[in-house]
Amino acid sequence: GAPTREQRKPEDWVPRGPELHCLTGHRASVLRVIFHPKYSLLASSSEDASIKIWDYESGEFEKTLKGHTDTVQDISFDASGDRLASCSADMSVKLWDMQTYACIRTLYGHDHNVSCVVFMPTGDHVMSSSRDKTIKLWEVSTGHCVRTITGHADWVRKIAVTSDGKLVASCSNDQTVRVFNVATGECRAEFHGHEHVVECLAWAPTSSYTSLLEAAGPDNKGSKTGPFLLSGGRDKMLRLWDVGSGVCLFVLNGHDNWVRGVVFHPYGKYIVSASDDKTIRVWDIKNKRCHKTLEAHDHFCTTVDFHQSNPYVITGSVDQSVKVWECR
Amino acid sequence: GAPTREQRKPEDWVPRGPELHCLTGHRASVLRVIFHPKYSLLASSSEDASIKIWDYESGEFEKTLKGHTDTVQDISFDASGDRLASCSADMSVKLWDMQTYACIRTLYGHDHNVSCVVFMPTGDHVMSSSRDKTIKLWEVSTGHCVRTITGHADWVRKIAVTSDGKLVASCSNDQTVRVFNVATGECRAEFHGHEHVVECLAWAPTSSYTSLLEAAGPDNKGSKTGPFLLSGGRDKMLRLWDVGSGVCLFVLNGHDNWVRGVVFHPYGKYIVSASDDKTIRVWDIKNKRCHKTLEAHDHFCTTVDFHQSNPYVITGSVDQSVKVWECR
Amino acid sequence: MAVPQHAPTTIPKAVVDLAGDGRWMSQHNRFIAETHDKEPEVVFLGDSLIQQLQDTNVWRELFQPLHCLNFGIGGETTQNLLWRIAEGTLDVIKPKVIVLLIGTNNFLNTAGEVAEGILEIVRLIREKQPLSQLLVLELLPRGEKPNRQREKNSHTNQIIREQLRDTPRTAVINLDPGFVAEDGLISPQDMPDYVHLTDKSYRKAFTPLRDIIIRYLDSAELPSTSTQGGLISRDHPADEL
Amino acid sequence: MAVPQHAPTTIPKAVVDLAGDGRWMSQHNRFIAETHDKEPEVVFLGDSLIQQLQDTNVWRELFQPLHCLNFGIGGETTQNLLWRIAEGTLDVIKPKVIVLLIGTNNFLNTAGEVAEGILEIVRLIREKQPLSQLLVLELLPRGEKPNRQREKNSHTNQIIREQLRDTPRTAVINLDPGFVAEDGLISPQDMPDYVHLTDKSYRKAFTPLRDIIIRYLDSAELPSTSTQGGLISRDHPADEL
Repeated sequence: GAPTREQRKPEDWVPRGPELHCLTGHRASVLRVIFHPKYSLLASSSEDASIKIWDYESGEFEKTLKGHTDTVQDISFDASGDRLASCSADMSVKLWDMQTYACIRTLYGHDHNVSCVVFMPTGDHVMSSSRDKTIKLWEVSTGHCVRTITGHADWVRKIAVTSDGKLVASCSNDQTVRVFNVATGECRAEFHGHEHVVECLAWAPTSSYTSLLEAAGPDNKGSKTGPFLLSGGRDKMLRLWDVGSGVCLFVLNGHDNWVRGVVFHPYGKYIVSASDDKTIRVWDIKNKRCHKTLEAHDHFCTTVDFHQSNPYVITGSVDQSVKVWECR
Repeated sequence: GAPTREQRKPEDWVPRGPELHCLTGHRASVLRVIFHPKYSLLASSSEDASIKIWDYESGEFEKTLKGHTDTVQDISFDASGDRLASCSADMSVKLWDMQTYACIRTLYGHDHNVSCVVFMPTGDHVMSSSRDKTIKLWEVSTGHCVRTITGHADWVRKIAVTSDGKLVASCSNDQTVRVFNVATGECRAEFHGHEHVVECLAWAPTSSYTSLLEAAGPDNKGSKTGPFLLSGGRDKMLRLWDVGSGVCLFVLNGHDNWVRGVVFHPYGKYIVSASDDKTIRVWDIKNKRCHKTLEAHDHFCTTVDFHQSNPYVITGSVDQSVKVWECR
Repeated sequence: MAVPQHAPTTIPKAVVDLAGDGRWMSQHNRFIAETHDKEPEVVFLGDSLIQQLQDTNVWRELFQPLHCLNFGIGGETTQNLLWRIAEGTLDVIKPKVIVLLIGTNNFLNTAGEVAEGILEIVRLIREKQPLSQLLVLELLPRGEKPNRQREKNSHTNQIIREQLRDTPRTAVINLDPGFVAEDGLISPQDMPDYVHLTDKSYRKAFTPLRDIIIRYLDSAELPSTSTQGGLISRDHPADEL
Repeated sequence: MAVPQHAPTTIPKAVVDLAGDGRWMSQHNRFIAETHDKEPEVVFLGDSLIQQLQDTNVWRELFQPLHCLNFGIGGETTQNLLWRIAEGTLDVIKPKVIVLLIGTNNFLNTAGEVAEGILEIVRLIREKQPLSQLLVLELLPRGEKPNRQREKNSHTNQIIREQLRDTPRTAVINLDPGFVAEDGLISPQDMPDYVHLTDKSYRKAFTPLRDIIIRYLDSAELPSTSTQGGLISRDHPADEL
């Protein structure tokens, strides 16, 4: 048989079936699941216009956050876990207090469906992207929009901010991935390669750099400086980009349908992706191959998150369920 | 693992999954399957008003016999295998030549659906039973009805003739099993016990007497003289009757729905039954317990036959298929 | 598809074959033929809600094993079903249980008229099949939002519950698992066209019916207890039957 | 359920809500809302034959993975579907493939009128979605025995095959796997009510459609080959596309 949890090192712990919990309660597709940074909680957002909070260890349902009037596209915790940001097809961004579960502020300004929201590392700003083709930076304390970044020619699907808060990466229906300077709004890089809508992206943690460079091969090793960016799209591909040199280092090919979510393993040796082929796949970065495929859901698997310190992965699906997977 | 075919004796060979062949072609429920006594052929009858001939070894379709205008309820080969008899909801009995596959005679006389037909051991007569509550004896050469046996208060479902041709057993919607003297039409025995329509019956071959008597237990062993008769019904039960003493020796309980077909293993240690619970079950007679259950079909399993010398079992179903099972 | 019409609900009436494709009569004739061939323990009578049940996974799993015949026809009104029963649908067979769901297509009739139509069908079934147990299913809600048909179906249900309370071997059963949410809306996940069910919502609504049927099948031989009428709904757990 | 009427097939017309339950408009509004939320690669338009496809196992296995939206409504006629398209059903989305099956409910119209209705819908779809590939499904036979609707549907198919032969990005497809047997009868196993399909017969008829759709999805980015019109039928193997 395979090595047991005891034999494997934490850096090799990956999600394994069957799921620990299958959380049901949403009345429409689940579009996003995220871990709380401190407590054993997860949040899920759905086309049913609600956000739900669950205990991922016990599988218990905690609370429903109501306020949006249309699909909740995305959610994000700040680093402390005291605040939750959400964005919706109702064109608003909302901020929630995690003590009281009350909506403390609603941010208006986007002209269309807001597809992604992220807290800036310091927690004093949130950034959002929209079908109105823009990315906006909002001041939490006042609710004011303090910057609008443009450049994409179509719906901006997802954005991701570097840990220093200086760069924001974005992906779009215009089939490009771009990187902007947050302070100036200047476009630092533009990546072409995906042959369909780019659905999701993630910055590579420094823990993954060794594996990434090994995967990229020996050529011009010195020129690959990072930061590195991972994207997934409707062309079923994952692509790893070197923002420093502006090239695609490698492609991961294996999903049989749209790639909807990507996340790095906290130890940096693996990537986990979620797809409309109903699976999540664990990719061995160094060898650029699919290490494990989990038949995760009965319908499109739309989102995946990996806990930064505890051995859990969570997924969400059009089948309206959220699943918790133990890693070992 | 279980003993292999080599280790098991032929007397212990029973049908095992998966099926050797799944024969499709009938366009409605299959109601009866029987083996040809000499060649590697089987015949099937169906609600699609046809009879089909197949090679059970190769799985090849041979021929469709058309002529009946409604459900073909039952079929029977004579001992030589040169003649096939069939009966139908069209109220007729037909005789077919197996060389030419031509219908050589049609027998009219029943006033309702004819549910069962059997060749007499000598082959010069056939016997049939009907929803008109009668059993009729027909002369093959002339097509005349030479005797009508009455007694049942409702639809006579099935009949079975002893190997000496002297007795005919019958079962009915009136929930009884009866035994008649063929020559006189006199009712020799009447068995009550089934609590619903009795669907099927079979005379026990002498090879089974040892097991049957052991199953019946030590009491009054001398009084159990046979012949022995097995019946199955909509009450989900199989019952074994001693015609000599007029008592029920034992009951086999296990099917989850109507019992539709019963047949003895040629070596006499087992009984095989077909049921609307979609399974066929192999019963160990001596121990009066279910020895093996095969998930045989996707819908009601209506009929089963066991070859007298070759290791094959065949089944038919409302799922419109015929299946061939190897015994080992 | 029947033509909607404000016709008398209690007078048997064949469907007028406007398309000229003979579909309705073909179905009726097939059902009659089946009654000559088969011996059903359970018969389902009604409109498309009954008919479509037959092609679901819940039918194959839970009802098919019970030896059922399904005599549902899409678009059927009370007067159409009355015609079919009067013309022989129940003349040859002896089912132990009969399940009836009809009336939602009589949408031009009043609740009182629809209820009278249902009661007339019940009377005819009781006449044709005095020994069988009749399970009258309450009409389901329809339409995404509150509307007059929902109110009417609800009123119809109320009338038949009262009128059939003491009818021997006849029970009125409410299978609605709560299709109308708190906000008054019916979800398209339950009813994509706001009147018919999906495979999943059939399972939600009809799963409890199997246990009720089985109980009556098992007690069909018994002379006493099963002969009394009764009202069964989700408020009355099946255990109290 | 629409009211059968001998209405003009080419003039957009909303369904008259005789029942007053708002079901038709609820469905139309839901579809419009979905076009604002979703980005389908494939859109199905039509009547109950399209609508009921959505709750089958073959849909879940073969079509759901292709990112489809199903905009079928039971009882729909050409003029009803025209209204829905004119009122925005295709205004927001950019599907690569559109599948159309409509016309069998126009049973009071002549074959020529039904064909004109279909051609008008094709014209409107081509106008709203000039870049998408349109797959027009031929009408299926109906009725147990030979009847005038079968003949009419067959004649309608003949007209649209001829008329659409040279229409860019438009193909007429015959999915009938042979529902009419040699004796002229349609089996109730394929069509229990002699017009709608079962889970199994949907699989028989619609399985080949998946490969055709995938071919067009894969070639959707290519500029040349996929732009020409063509006729696809069982006589023309899919390989020749």
